This record gives sequence, C-alpha cells and structure tokens, in this order.
Amino acid sequence: AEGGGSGGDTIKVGILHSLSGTMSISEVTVQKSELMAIDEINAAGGVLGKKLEPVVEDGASDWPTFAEKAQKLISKDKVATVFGGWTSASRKAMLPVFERNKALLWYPVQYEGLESSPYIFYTGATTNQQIVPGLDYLKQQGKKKLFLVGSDYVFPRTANKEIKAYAAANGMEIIGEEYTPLGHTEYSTVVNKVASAKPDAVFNTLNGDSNVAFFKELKNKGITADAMPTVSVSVAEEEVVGIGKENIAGHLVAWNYYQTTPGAANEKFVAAFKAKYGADKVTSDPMEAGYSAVHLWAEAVKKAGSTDVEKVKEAAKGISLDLPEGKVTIDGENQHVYKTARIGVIQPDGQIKEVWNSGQPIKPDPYLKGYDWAKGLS
Amino acid sequence: MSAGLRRYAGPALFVAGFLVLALVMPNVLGPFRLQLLGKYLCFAVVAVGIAIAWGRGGMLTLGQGVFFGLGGYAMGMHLKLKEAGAAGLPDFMVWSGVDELPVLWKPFANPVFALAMVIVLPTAMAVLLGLLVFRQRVRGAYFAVLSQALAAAFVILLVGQQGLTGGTNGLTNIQYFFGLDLYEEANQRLIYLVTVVVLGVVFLLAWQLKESRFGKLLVAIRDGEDRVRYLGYDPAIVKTVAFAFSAALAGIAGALFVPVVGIISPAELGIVPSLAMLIGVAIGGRYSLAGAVVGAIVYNYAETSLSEAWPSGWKYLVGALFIAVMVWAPRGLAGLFESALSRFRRPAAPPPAAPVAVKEEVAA
Amino acid sequence: MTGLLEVRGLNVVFDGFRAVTDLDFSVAAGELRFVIGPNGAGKTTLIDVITGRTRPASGSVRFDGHELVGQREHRIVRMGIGRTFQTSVVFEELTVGENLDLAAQFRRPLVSLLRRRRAYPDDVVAVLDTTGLGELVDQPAGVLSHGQRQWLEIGMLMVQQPRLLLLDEPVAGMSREERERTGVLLREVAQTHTVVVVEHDMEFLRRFATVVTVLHEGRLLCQGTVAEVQADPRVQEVYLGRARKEAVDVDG
Amino acid sequence: MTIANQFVTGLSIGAVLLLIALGLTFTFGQMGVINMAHGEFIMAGAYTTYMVQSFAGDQAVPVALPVAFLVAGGMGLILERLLVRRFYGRPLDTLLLTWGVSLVLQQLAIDLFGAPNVQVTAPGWLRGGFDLFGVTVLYNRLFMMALAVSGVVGIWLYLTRLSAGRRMRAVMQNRQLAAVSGVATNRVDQLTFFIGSGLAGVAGVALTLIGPVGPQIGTYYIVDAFLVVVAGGLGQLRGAVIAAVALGLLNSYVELWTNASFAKVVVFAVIVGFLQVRPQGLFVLRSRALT
Amino acid sequence: MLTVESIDVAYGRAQVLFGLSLTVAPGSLTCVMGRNGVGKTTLLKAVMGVLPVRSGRVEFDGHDITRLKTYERVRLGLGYAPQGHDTFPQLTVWENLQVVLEASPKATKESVDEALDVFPALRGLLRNKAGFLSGGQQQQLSMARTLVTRPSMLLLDEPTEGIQPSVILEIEEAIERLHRETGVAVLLVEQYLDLALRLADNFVIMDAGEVVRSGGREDLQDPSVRQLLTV
Ligand SMILES: Nc1ncnc2c1ncn2[C@@H]1O[C@H](COP(=O)(O)OP(=O)(O)OP(=O)(O)O)[C@@H](O)[C@H]1O
Ligand SMILES: Nc1ncnc2c1ncn2[C@@H]1O[C@H](COP(=O)(O)OP(=O)(O)OP(=O)(O)O)[C@@H](O)[C@H]1O
Ligand SMILES: NC(N)=O
Ligand SMILES: [Mg+2]
Ligand SMILES: [Mg+2]
Repeated sequence: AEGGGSGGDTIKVGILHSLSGTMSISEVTVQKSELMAIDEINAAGGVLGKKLEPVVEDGASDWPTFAEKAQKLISKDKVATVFGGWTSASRKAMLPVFERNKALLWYPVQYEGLESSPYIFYTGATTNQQIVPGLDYLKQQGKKKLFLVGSDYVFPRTANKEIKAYAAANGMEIIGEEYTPLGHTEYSTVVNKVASAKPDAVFNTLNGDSNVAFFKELKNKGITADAMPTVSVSVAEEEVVGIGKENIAGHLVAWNYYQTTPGAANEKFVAAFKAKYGADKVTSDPMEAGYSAVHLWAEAVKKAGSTDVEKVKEAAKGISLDLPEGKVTIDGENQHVYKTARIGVIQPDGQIKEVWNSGQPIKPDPYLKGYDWAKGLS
Repeated sequence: MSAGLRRYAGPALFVAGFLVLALVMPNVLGPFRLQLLGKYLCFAVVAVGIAIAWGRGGMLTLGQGVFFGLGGYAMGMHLKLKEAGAAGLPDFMVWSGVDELPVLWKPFANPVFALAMVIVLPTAMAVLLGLLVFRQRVRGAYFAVLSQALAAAFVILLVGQQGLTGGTNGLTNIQYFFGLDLYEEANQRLIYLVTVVVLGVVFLLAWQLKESRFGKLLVAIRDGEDRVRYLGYDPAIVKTVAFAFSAALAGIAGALFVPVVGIISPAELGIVPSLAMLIGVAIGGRYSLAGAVVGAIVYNYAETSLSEAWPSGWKYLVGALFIAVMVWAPRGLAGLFESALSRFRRPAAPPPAAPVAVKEEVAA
Repeated sequence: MTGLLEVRGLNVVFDGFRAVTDLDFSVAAGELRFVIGPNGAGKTTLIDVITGRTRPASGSVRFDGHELVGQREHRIVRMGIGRTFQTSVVFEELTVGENLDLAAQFRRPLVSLLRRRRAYPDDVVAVLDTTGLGELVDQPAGVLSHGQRQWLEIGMLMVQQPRLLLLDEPVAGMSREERERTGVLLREVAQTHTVVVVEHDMEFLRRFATVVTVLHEGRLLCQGTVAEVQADPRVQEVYLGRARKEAVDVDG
Repeated sequence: MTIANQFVTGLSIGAVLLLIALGLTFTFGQMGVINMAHGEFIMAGAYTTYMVQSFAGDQAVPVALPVAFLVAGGMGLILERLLVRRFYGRPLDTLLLTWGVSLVLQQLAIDLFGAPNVQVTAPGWLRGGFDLFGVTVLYNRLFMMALAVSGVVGIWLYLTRLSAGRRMRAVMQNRQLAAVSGVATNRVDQLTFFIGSGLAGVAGVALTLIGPVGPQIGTYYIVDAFLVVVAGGLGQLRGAVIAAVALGLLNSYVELWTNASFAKVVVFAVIVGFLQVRPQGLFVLRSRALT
Repeated sequence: MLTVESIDVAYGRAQVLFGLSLTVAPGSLTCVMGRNGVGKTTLLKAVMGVLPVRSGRVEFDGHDITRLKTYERVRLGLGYAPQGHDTFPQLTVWENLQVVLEASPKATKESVDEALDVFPALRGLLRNKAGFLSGGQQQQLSMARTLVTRPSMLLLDEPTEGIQPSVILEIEEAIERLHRETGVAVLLVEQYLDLALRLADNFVIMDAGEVVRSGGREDLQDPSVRQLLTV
C-alpha cells in the first residue's frame, strides 16, 4: 500500500514502544534514539524532499495494545512504516497486523529467531549473531557446565531450547534451568540453586528489572565473575546503570554493539545522543539497532524513490550502511541484517569492553539452517 | 412528569441505545474505529456482570480477568485449531517444541464443545470458588484481595505453560472465525453486530435479575449478610449465583474479544486489566446497569483517545480521570445523570434522600 | 409433657467466661413467655444459641423434637423460629416494603425469586398496617428513626409466620403508646404462636406478662407470675434494686 | 545444608514481605483504606535513597531511613488531606481512587527520574555475608530482618502502649463516637496515614539493597503486601508477622523443589485454602455485631 | 447555656428539623419528649455537630458553635451519650474510658472512678472488649464514658434504654447528684416519663421536627400538656 503522506509535504512514520508499564524501562530509550535518527534525517533535508513526521504511540507493555496501535498507525495515520516493539511477545502480536495490511515493521531487538515475516525487518540480532557466538566463546574458554536462568516468556524459553541443542552437540552440559516471571525481584532461592549446582558459567536470558535483583544477590552471596561468569544477552549499558556497576563488573555480555565500539559513526551517534538527551546518558545495542533501522529504511526509500511498501522492500535488499555498530547490510532473503557479534566484559566504570568479535558481519540465519545441531528445532 | 412516562423511559432509552449501536455506529465509524468499539462492547458485557456482582451484591471482584480469560481461551483454542498448520498444531506449539497436540486441546476442535466451554468453564470456576469462599463468609476486603491473588496466580500459570497456552504471547494471529476472514470489512461488521446483540441480551437478563426479588435479596446481603440468614436465606448460595452470573458474562465477553481483536493473551487477564474492568463500572456508576455499560465504553474510549493524544503522559490523564470521578461523582455518570434529572423533575414532595453515605461492605 | 422448645443442660463459654451455666428452659406451644434478668445475665446469649448464632459448649436445644445445636442459621429459621435483634438491623438501602417483602418470601425457591414483584403480597400489606409503617412503605429503611426500626424488625418477623418468635427487647426506645401497641400486638400474636420476649421494662411486663423467667449470671434464678417474681427478694436484689434502694433510704 | 540455607532464605523473604506490609497494618489494617498507591510510596522511599546518595554517598541507606519516612509519610499526608479523607467508610471507592493516584505517581517518576532504573550503592557494611555452620547469612538480609523486627516492635508499642495509638484505634472503630468523645478525628486520620505511608517509604529504602529502583517497583510488591495483611487478619500485627514468615518459608521451600512461578502459585493457593479454614485470617477481630 | 435558634436540619434532601428553637438555662435539666421519629436524636446530633445545620444558629456558653467541629464542641464542655449502645468495640472497657479521659480536658482519674461507682458491674469487665458486652452493659459503658468527661452540659439520648431497673435508678441518682453538685446542665431525651418527670426542671415536646410545647415542671400538670404526652 502507498503510505505516509503521499498527499502532504511530510512522510508519517510510526514509533510504537512501551512508554508505560514494565517494559518502558527498556523501550523508552529505543524510542528516543529512533526519534533522534528522524531528526537527523530531517536536518539533512528529509527523504524524497519531504520531512519525516513521527507518530508516537504507547504499546503500554501490553501485547494486544501493540496490535491495536499498529493497526491504528496503519489504517488511521497511514504511516509509511512503523519502528517498534521490544519483547518477542509484542512482535508476535503485531505480526499478523502487518502481514494482513501489507505494511512494514522495523523491529530493533535481539530475539530468538525461528521467524521471518515478509513484512518485518529485523535489525536486532537473531540467534546465530548473538547467542551462538556467546556459546562459542564459552566453549572456547573451556566452560563445560552451564546453568540457564531466564524470564518466563517466549524469548528465553526458545533461546534456551536452542542452547540445549547446541550444548548437546558441543560436549557441554546444562546442569540447571530456572525461569522466573517477568518482574520477579526475589532471587535468593535461584542464586542458592545456582551456587549449589556449581556451574562453570551462567547463561542469562533474564529481561528487564529482574536482572537488578539477580546480580545484586549474586554479588552479595560472594559469587564473583572470576569463579562463575555469567553471559547475558539482555543486559546492556542502560541496565548496567540500574544494576549498579559494582554489582556486575567482570561479567560477560553478548551483543553487536557497545557504546565503546570504535568508529566514526559511533562517535557521532554517542555524541549526538548525549547532546540531545544529557551527558550522563548511555547508548546500548537496542538503541543503536533502532537508530539504524530508521536510517536503513530512509536509505531504502531514497533508493526506491517511493514509500510504497513493496518497492521499499525490494529496494532494501542488499542495502549497506556504515552505522554505529559497523557495516550493516540487509539480507534480501530473510530481511534480517548482517551483524558483527561482539562479546564484552563489563568494566568497573559501567562501560563494556569488547573482548572478542566475529571479525566480520555474520549472515543472519534465523532458522539456524547452517547448524547441524539445530536440525530438530523447528 | 407522569408516572407513565417514567415507566416507558427506561425501555425507550434501551431501544434507542441499541439502535444507535446496531444501526448508526456501523455507518458512521470506519472499520478500525468500529472494531475498537466492538472491543469496548466486550468490556461492556463484563461490566454488566460486575454491576450485578459488585454493585448489587457488594462482591468486589478484582479477578474478573480470570473468567474473561477462560472464555477467551476456550474460544481461542478452537479457532487456533481450525487454523492449525500441517501437523494439526497451532503455531506457538511448533516454536515451543511441542510435537503432539495436548489432550487438553483435543475436544476444543469441536465447535459445540468449545462454545459450551465458553460459558461452562468460567461458571464452574466461579461456583467452585464461590461455594468455598462464601460459605466460609469470606467477604469485603478479604474477598477483594483473594480474587486479585487469583488473577495473579492464573496469569502465572498461563505464562508458565508455554507449550500448552502460548505463554506470555497467548494465542495470537487468529485470522478466521468459523470460516469468516476477520480482516474482511463485512465480516468485522458482522462480528460487531453479534457483539451488540449479545450485549443487548445480556443487558436484559441482568435487568431482570436486578429488578427481581433476587436482586433485592442481593442488596440485602450486601447491606447485612448476617441478618439475611435470620430471614431464612443462605447468603452463600445467593452470592454464588450472582458471582457465577458475572463470571459467565465475563467468559462470553472473553470469547467475543477473540474474534474482535484477534488475540487472547495473559496481558488481558491479570491484575491490571481486571482492575480496568472494574474501573469502567465505577466511572459509569455501579448501581446502574446502563451506567456500567456507558462507563465501560467511556473508560475504554478515553484510554484509547488519551493514549493517542498524549502517548507519553496519558497515564496522568487516566489517573486524573479516576480521581475526578471518585471525588465528584462517586455514583458515577449514572449518579450525575440521576441528580440532573431529579433537579428537572420537581416532585411535589421532596423525594427521600438515599441514606447519606454509600454503604459498602467492609472487612470483618 | 414436653414443650415446643426444650433447652437442656446448656453451657456457653466465651474464652473461659461462662455466659450460660447448666440452663434448662422450656416453652410450651402457644405460650407468651417473658425473660428478664440483669444486664449480662445471658438472655441474648440464650436466643443466640437457639437461633444458631452461638455454639454452646454443651447442652441441647430441641424444637418440636428436632435438635437445633449444630444447624446453620437459615435452616433454623426455615424450621420455624424467627427472632429480632437487640440492636435492630434492617436493610438500609431497600425500602420498608422491600424489607418486609424479602422477609415474607423466604420459603420460595430461589428460581421463583427471579421473577419481578408486581405488588406487595397481602400479608406484607397487612403488616404494614399493623406496624404503622404504611406511609413509609417506599422510603429506604435507612431513614427510619430508632423506634421505627424496631417496628420494622417486628414486622419482618411477623410476615415470616414463625411458630416460635424470639424478641430481644422489642420496646426499647419506643414511646409509651408505641409500647402499648406492641404489647397488644404481641398478645394477639400469642393466640396462635409461641412467643418469647426479653424485656427490661417492668411496666410493660406488668401490663402484658403472665409467666416470667428470670436469669441471673447465666443460670435460672426463678420463674413465676409477674407478681411472684417481683416479690422475690433475690430478684429485687440483683435486678429490680428497689430493695437495696429502700435500704439505702432507710440508712440515709 | 540446602534445607538449612533455604530456612534462612525463607526468613529473609519473610522479612521483605513484612517490611512491605507493615505500613498497610496502619492504612489498611486500621483505617480500612485499600491504598493501591502504597507501592508508589515504597517507590518514593527507594527514589529518596537515590537522591540522598548524592550527598550521603554510600551511606545513603541508613541516612535515607528517616528521610524516606518523612518523604513518603508527607506524600501520604497530602493524599489523605486532599482525597482519602472524603472516602472513609468506602474502602472500595478508595481502592479505585488510589489506583488513579498510583498511575499518576508512576508517570511522575518516569518524568522525574527517567524510565530506566537508577542505582543505589549499598554501604560496605551491608555488602556480602558470613558463614554460619555452612549457611550463608547476608548482611543486607540481616539488616532487613532487624528493620522489620524494630518496625513490628515499634508499631506494637504505638498501638498498645501509647495514647495516640489507642486514639487511633478508637477513631477507626467508631469515628463518630470518637468525635463526640472529644478526639480530633481529622488529626488522628492524618497521623495514621502519615505513619502508614512513612513505613512504606522505609520499606522502599530497604528494598534498594536487593532489587531494582525504578518506576515500576511499586507494582511488584503491592499484591504480596496485601496478601500478607489479609492472611494475617486485618489489623492484626502478630497475624501479619506470622503470615509473612510462613509465606516466606513456604515460598523458599517450594521454589527450591520446583520453580519461582510455581512457588508463587502455591503461595496463592495456600492462602485461598487457608482462608477456607480461617476466613478472617490468622487472627480474627471478632465482634457480636451483625453485618 | 445552650441556645438553638431556628435551625433547619436535613439528611440529604429529607428535611427533619424545621426552624427549631430551644434554650437550656445554665444548671437546668431539660427533658425532650416526643413520639418516635419526631427528630429528637437529630436535634442532639445537630447540637454536637455530627449533622450540619442548614440554617440557623447554635450557641453554647457564649460561643457561636454553629460551624465548629464536633471535637471542638466537646472541648468547650459539651458531653454526649448517643442513642443505641455505641462503643469502640475492639477496645477493652478500660481503653474505652481511657480514650475519653485523654481526649477531654476536664476528665481526671477520679472522674473515671466515680463513673465506675455508678456502674459497678463495669469494674469486673474492664479487661473485656466492649464489643462483646451485652447490650445493657454497653449502654452502661456509654453512660460511664460520658460521665467521665465532666462536661458543663450533658446531652443524653435515651440513656436508660436496655438497662436493668436497678441500674436505671443508679443512673437517675447519678444524674441528679451531678446536677446538684456540679451544676451541670442536662438535655435529656427520655421515653420513660416517670423518670423524666422526676428529674426535669423544664420540658420540651417535639412533633414533626418542631417544638410544639415547652415549659417548666409546674406546667406538666397542665391537662393540655398531659394530652400531648399521652397521644
Ligand atoms: N462473644 C462474646 N465473648 C465474650 N463474652 C461475651 C460474648 N458474648 C457475650 N458475652 C458475655 O456474656 C454475658 C451475657 O451476655 P448477654 O448479651 O447474653 O446478656 P443479656 O442478658 O442479653 O444482657 P442485656 O440485658 O444487657 O442485653 C455478658 O457478660 C457478656 O459480656
Ligand atoms: N439517616 C437518615 N436519613 C434520612 N432520614 C433520616 C435519617 N435518620 C433519621 N431520619 C428521619 O428523621 C426523622 C427523625 O429521626 P430521629 O432519629 O431524630 O427521631 P427520634 O425522635 O430520635 O426518634 P426515636 O424516638 O425513634 O429515636 C425520622 O422520621 C427519620 O425517618
Ligand atoms: N526479543 C526479546 N528480547 O524478547
Ligand atoms: Mg441482651
Ligand atoms: Mg432517637
């Protein structure tokens, strides 16, 4: 469908994140970086000679609301595209709306894979760009016994299923698996269980506030990163602030971007973000992925010469940009992006130091087709 | 004003409201807004039940989402099975690694069974809970907090059983309703009309209940449960019936919600949504059925439009709305309407004031 | 010869306090019985036990041969025992008429209560008349004054047509002529029903009572006609107080 | 040893439950106000600690205790004066009213402090723990237990030994009679609400030691807090204490043998079952009055 | 002492008192009489500020108290025993008295003792929760509480209701003694005419929210008054 202000002198784009409720803690920052990207594009003259006009909606941490607001953005505001979502649950809720309306969603957060909708562009990591490299790193470090801790929802559960398959094929052992409800804040028992299982490492797929309680408890029980490192896939710079840097320093994270990632594009991004929102603010992977999504879409529109969804999709194939995380290319086949995997260690100052990277962007493989151990997964 | 006019005013208003919803709205609203209105009407059905259980019977149920969910999931399971892929498995089971359809799901392939369950499940649950709880004379704040805990526990259970229930996601991507493509405008309209009719029927049933002696008995129990025993009635039974009625309505509403919105998930059933169901009733006026319906529509409409108008701060407005209603219109919109009306009516003798404070069931 | 109501060996204990001790008490069918006794003697407790509100520590209460102890309150009402409360409790949000109507309908199956009421049944209309509440029929009971509430309670009891009526201080707070009316009414009711009245108003007793039972500290003190009871020095000592007052007067 | 470990864990969970519920023994237990903004007063206590940190550094937690009591108490006082006082005797209306207040306060926190969590550094002496016969005892948990115990003792003294406490109970039981007995009921209301809210603030300070400090924290604790009070019996201090400890222990052992979600469900189920046996909670406020 | 000047009082929209006026002289004992529902309780509540007056004025001891809060009126010296056995049910009998003792400026430990002398039965019940007392015991407690406050004026709403005869005599004596010794003014609502007639210096007869007759003890013999009282 032709969207977005073809009549007017602006192009409307939807921004749909949780501005209230549990998930607002994470999603507000992504929303901010997306708005910043829109400002940058407008400052540079907009696209197709028109300014972008963001239409902001609140998903309110409620999945059906995401679907409803997506429908509203599409049918009432007639936006050209939507940037939004964080949890996989919200994405699953929005997916049919976008598919049936033949409209576009840009989803900026790492997720569990096993999905490839023709109407979604995934600019966060899929499994083989984050979790698998994280596991590879642990294996390389000689960690054989893993304990899995995650929030009780689709991303951690699916991710852990994949981790178990990986472990089975790679001589690793999963010696414990614990799920806690989203928003859970009492981790004494979970940490007791971890401590008495004595794993070589913990693979952490907790999301949101739970991480704060989990790491505070680990620290107090005297479980150090040296003795038992954790690898987290949903803890970025922003979460480190809330957890308290002294509580988490030394632990590992797996992402595709850190505030410390070198390169001119990132220096510009970080500087711009601090200038706009305050010098004490940090940048993180999902923020970067959201920011990148806006630029990638704008590039595709320029190339297509239109905001028409089908034309944009076609034009987006193979687009490549220098973005804060490095070179990013859209995979024409599954609409994910090539991303460089990076393992980092949290520093005492709260920043994350990269200790390993994949060297080059990894081709997205949402269904893990390239991995024998993943055959039985879907 | 004559008594006759007063007597026919109610039915006339009902018919007018019904016609506006059934005939006018589909022609003035676009498909998206009509779908939203359909959703509000689902909550209006819940509201009618709450107006009976809470407004009449004094049972502050903070867990109505549970019954809504039971109805919704019963319907959702059926629809998911109809759309299931090759292996006969719903999509989420595939990505949750379930290879075989769980036994619990099997009977829901039968539409008659599923439709029956929409009412049977919530009603049975309410009867069970009601008999246990009311027999032990748990009431007031105890009942309120208990029902809230029930909602919390129910959500945790649903979320924890991802392979069986879809976990946090719930049942998404429901596209067909008994063969009707839910994205076709004509079908959306049809489902909207079904919702309107259901609301109308439910409203009349509740009206009858409210005006009957049973309704008076409920009020009596609300005001003095122990005293009622000495009139020879068993309050536990009476309350359970009313509670089950409200649960059945919530179940029906949940079942309608599925085709209207296309999703049913724990996000719609927990503590917060259960409270939201109550709030519409409070805003409209819990003592009046029409008030409850209007309140549910107004509240949900307000939530939609406020959040569209000011996405980053709309909670201020919603919060302010509650506060304002509670402070200035404790009997809700219906109360405002009544006092406005009685100011016009100028009766010969001043009508008796209702006892000053609105009496409520307190703990203990 | 056994009475309609037979209380045998009744003991009621609250946290170690013996409110009723080894009490035997019986009322024959058709009797109008008055119960008096000092404050805290256990009169209300006795009614509470009979109506299932309080569980005794031991003893039995038989009504028409059926054991009442252990029965749930509404069952006891359905067996034909009705009561009023010392602190009257009426349903404040319902109208006076609705209060009476609900009381009158308790024998109906729940389902039939789902129908709407068109008019008040005859017995309700009749009671409205006897209680003098006719004018207030459509007023919420919450607006009634203290004395009017007492009447409504009595009315609610009457429409239930119980075989045994237990009234706990029915005329407390009533004006003189209201008391008179109540007495006449009770006497009339007692023609066809069994009535037990707890009262402190001696004037009222003298006017309407025949047999009076006196309780003291949870035990039966004595029983007899009003004159007999009034003359009993123990009753004067613990209850009426005249004896003591006169003694004081003499001293002073 | 895990069994012993979980016992300590259970006690510490119980201490947390008790801390968050203490304030409710005033506002809910005594005044009958179902204050849904109680969680946001906890939040206010937590953010107060964060603010205090800017001058008290890593001793923020002890310094914040009295400050948070005053801040949260003050917020409670304002709420009482502006709104709640119109709603006495209508607990269910108050529930909705304070629910509205809680939405506003959450949004306010987002606007004042940002949506992401902020960090509070624990003082050195509250970090880590020691080993007691193979059981790890954490200083922060000990601190919370001590705080809970002193809270309980303080409240108990207040309620039973001080005339202010007696006056408070009198007002809550019979407002009109208290007024005609010469008690300044409005001042008693204010004081009661102040203390109840202040205690929530204190709980908020303590919670910074173990959990997040963000706009949502109130919502995480509010249901548990009410459950404790209800299971213990409204207005029953010893009931609340026993309920908190019992629920803490239950939670810790069930979670040990199953998982966190299931433990929560079991706790709820046990409470429902328990209220079957003791419908008015552990300790009952009985009365002869008809309801 | 107390002057009520044409007050209108209503519950919501239902007006109950219509321009009612009344004066109670210092040290006098005025009895308010009238059938059930004429507004006697309402009058006392309005004087105490439990119900707001819609128009008119209430003056006590030279102060205009029309707009004062209830507890402020108590502190000026008004004491009130409401109708029906009103207590703080979860407080013990001792605590019930203690609350009053602490809240009223003139109450002393002695006044508690004296009150308990009037109601010796209460001495044995000091540790019992008031809510568990029998109806009459609660009424005795209610009266005792009022006596403790040592008011300069007492408002009593059917104080003898539910109380056993011997204690009624005690109450009567206590009121009389208090009245004589401390010169307390009393406004008494009472259905037991004998008692009222024995105690009262003045009387007021109410009907339908208005005072229909008032006078001194001597007027009680007047046939027209007798007439009003027996109808
Ligand atoms: N639930 C209870 N717990 C403790 N004591 C109680 C309870 N119920 C009654 N009592 C005590 O039992 C005794 C008897 O009370 P009851 O109400 O039967 O007296 P009564 O004869 O009706 O007196 P009154 O004439 O004053 O109404 C009283 O001393 C009272 O304090
Ligand atoms: N809460 C109320 N709302 C409305 N009307 C009321 C209320 N309370 C009392 N009334 C009405 O006010 C009138 C006077 O009541 P009040 O209680 O003052 O009477 P009273 O003279 O004290 O009677 P009694 O001797 O029965 O105690 C009554 O007719 C009653 O119906
Ligand atoms: N995709 C996630 N993190 O839910
Ligand atoms: Mg009694
Ligand atoms: Mg009166």
